[in-house]
Amino acid sequence: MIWLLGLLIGMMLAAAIAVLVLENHIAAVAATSIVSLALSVVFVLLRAPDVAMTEAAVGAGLSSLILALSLRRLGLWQIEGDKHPEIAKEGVDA
Amino acid sequence: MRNLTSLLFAAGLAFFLLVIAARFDLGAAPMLVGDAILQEAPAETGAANIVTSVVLGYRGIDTLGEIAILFTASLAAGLVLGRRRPEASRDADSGAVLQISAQLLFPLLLVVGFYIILHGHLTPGGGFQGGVILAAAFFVPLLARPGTSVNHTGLSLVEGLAGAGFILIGLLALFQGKAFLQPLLDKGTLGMLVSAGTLPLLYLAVGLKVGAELAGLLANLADSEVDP
Amino acid sequence: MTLTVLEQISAILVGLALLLGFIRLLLGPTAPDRVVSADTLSVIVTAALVAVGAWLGNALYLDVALVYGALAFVGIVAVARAIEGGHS
Amino acid sequence: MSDPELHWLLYGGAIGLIVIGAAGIVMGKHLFRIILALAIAEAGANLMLVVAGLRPDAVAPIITGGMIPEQMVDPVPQAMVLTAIVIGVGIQALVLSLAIRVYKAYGTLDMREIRLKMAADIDAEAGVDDEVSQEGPAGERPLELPDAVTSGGPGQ
Repeated sequence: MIWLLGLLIGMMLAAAIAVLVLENHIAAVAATSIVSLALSVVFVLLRAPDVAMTEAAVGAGLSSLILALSLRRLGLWQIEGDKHPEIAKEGVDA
Repeated sequence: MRNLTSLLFAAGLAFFLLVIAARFDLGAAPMLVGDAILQEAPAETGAANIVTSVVLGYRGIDTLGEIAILFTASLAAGLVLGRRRPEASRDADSGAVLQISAQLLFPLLLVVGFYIILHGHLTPGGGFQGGVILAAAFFVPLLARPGTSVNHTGLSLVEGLAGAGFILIGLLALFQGKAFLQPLLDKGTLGMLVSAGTLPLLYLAVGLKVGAELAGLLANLADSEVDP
Repeated sequence: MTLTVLEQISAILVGLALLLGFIRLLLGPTAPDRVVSADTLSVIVTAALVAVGAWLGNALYLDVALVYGALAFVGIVAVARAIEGGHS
Repeated sequence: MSDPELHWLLYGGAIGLIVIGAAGIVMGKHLFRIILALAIAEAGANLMLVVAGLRPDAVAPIITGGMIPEQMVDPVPQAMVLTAIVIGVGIQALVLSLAIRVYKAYGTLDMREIRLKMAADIDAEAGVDDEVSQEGPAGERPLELPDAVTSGGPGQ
């Protein structure tokens, strides 16, 4: 069982690094939802179904909704890179 | 230079947290409060879900503060975002698939949300999770047809009445000579739907309030002109 | 906990599916690839939550899967709408 | 009882999330990424709290079938984390709407550009008055601040 937990935690950390490294903002939002997805399964394995349900509802549903809506509002939804070329080159990667 | 100090900060934080983690053995922490609550909660509140009895029974006033924080955040977000101009362009409607699936999904999400809220004292779930689902249910049609108008007055009414109901239930206990937000009514049998006194009513109020707040927040965020 | 052979097979399958979907998330050259892989992962995780409920022998965990399945769809649809926004 | 492998796996995951999120907040240059990093750090803190209340061979704190199990997980951290997650999403919405406001005012979310434009704004304000103005925090700063900001800023 511990290997599934290890796989999930590894996924979580890799997705968290991907959030900071990926250039496209929508891809970063998808990676954020992956972090909370893995986290909710970890919470279930840690015998905390209440917390897992909150994390699933908030992290997978509401947070993605809010982030996607504000990306739309900000006009940062471009498929390729960022809106401003000079930021796309150096500003996005943290 | 700046990156170096940042990395140094991150390394220091990691070291600090690792020292904390090394001192805690897994499961060896003395859970004095937790053990006392686990022993007393089923008899004292009648809720099968002990997390619910902690959230609403032992820490009810904390939950009141929490919904106040959520209310303030959604109010401030609405104030900062402002209203859209009526002549601003809207997004186009989505395709037929999303419109039809939104119609199918709306009653389903509504039922799931109320199920989660009303069974908060028996199974995992409760007002916050169910409220999020209710907000999503009311937002899905708006996602399919961005032109749909939102009844902000109705949302404010539901939100205000739910918040007032929560405080009213708390005050009723005060009038009977008990502590604020102390559970009232009959405890019932453990594990039945009608049990645990006023806890399901409190969770219903929390769920309606959270749902209305988040639906208003999402509508504010979506119903605005897209910047060029 | 000790698992039966069938449960172990299901655990391995779930882990493999998670791993493969996650590799696509990391590799995917464009943003739509990554969003689709996130959607796939959410379906896999719904199945994984049901499987965990079966391993632990407790029907309570099915509620988590229900909520997750209902809301992951809404979140992914919102992200998809955000991608499509520029072309309408 | 104590299982060092499990212990370091769980605490390592939580600490990793917190440190990645904190590094993203400190080193991030785009405001949207800083907000995402804040969400990650929050998730790590939540995981650490839940792990602190874990007993490896206990069941969830929910009574099923009318009988009370002898070993249950500590419910108090779980209730706290439940509260924290819900407040976190409220804070996230508030911060995002503030970011939208910043984008409207300055036309960019890059922290370095925002800092330069803010310095330029302060400069313009100060240049008109030619003395320390009485209003707001901008007025209380010395007049040579914009130079200091531009030279000490992200240029190097």
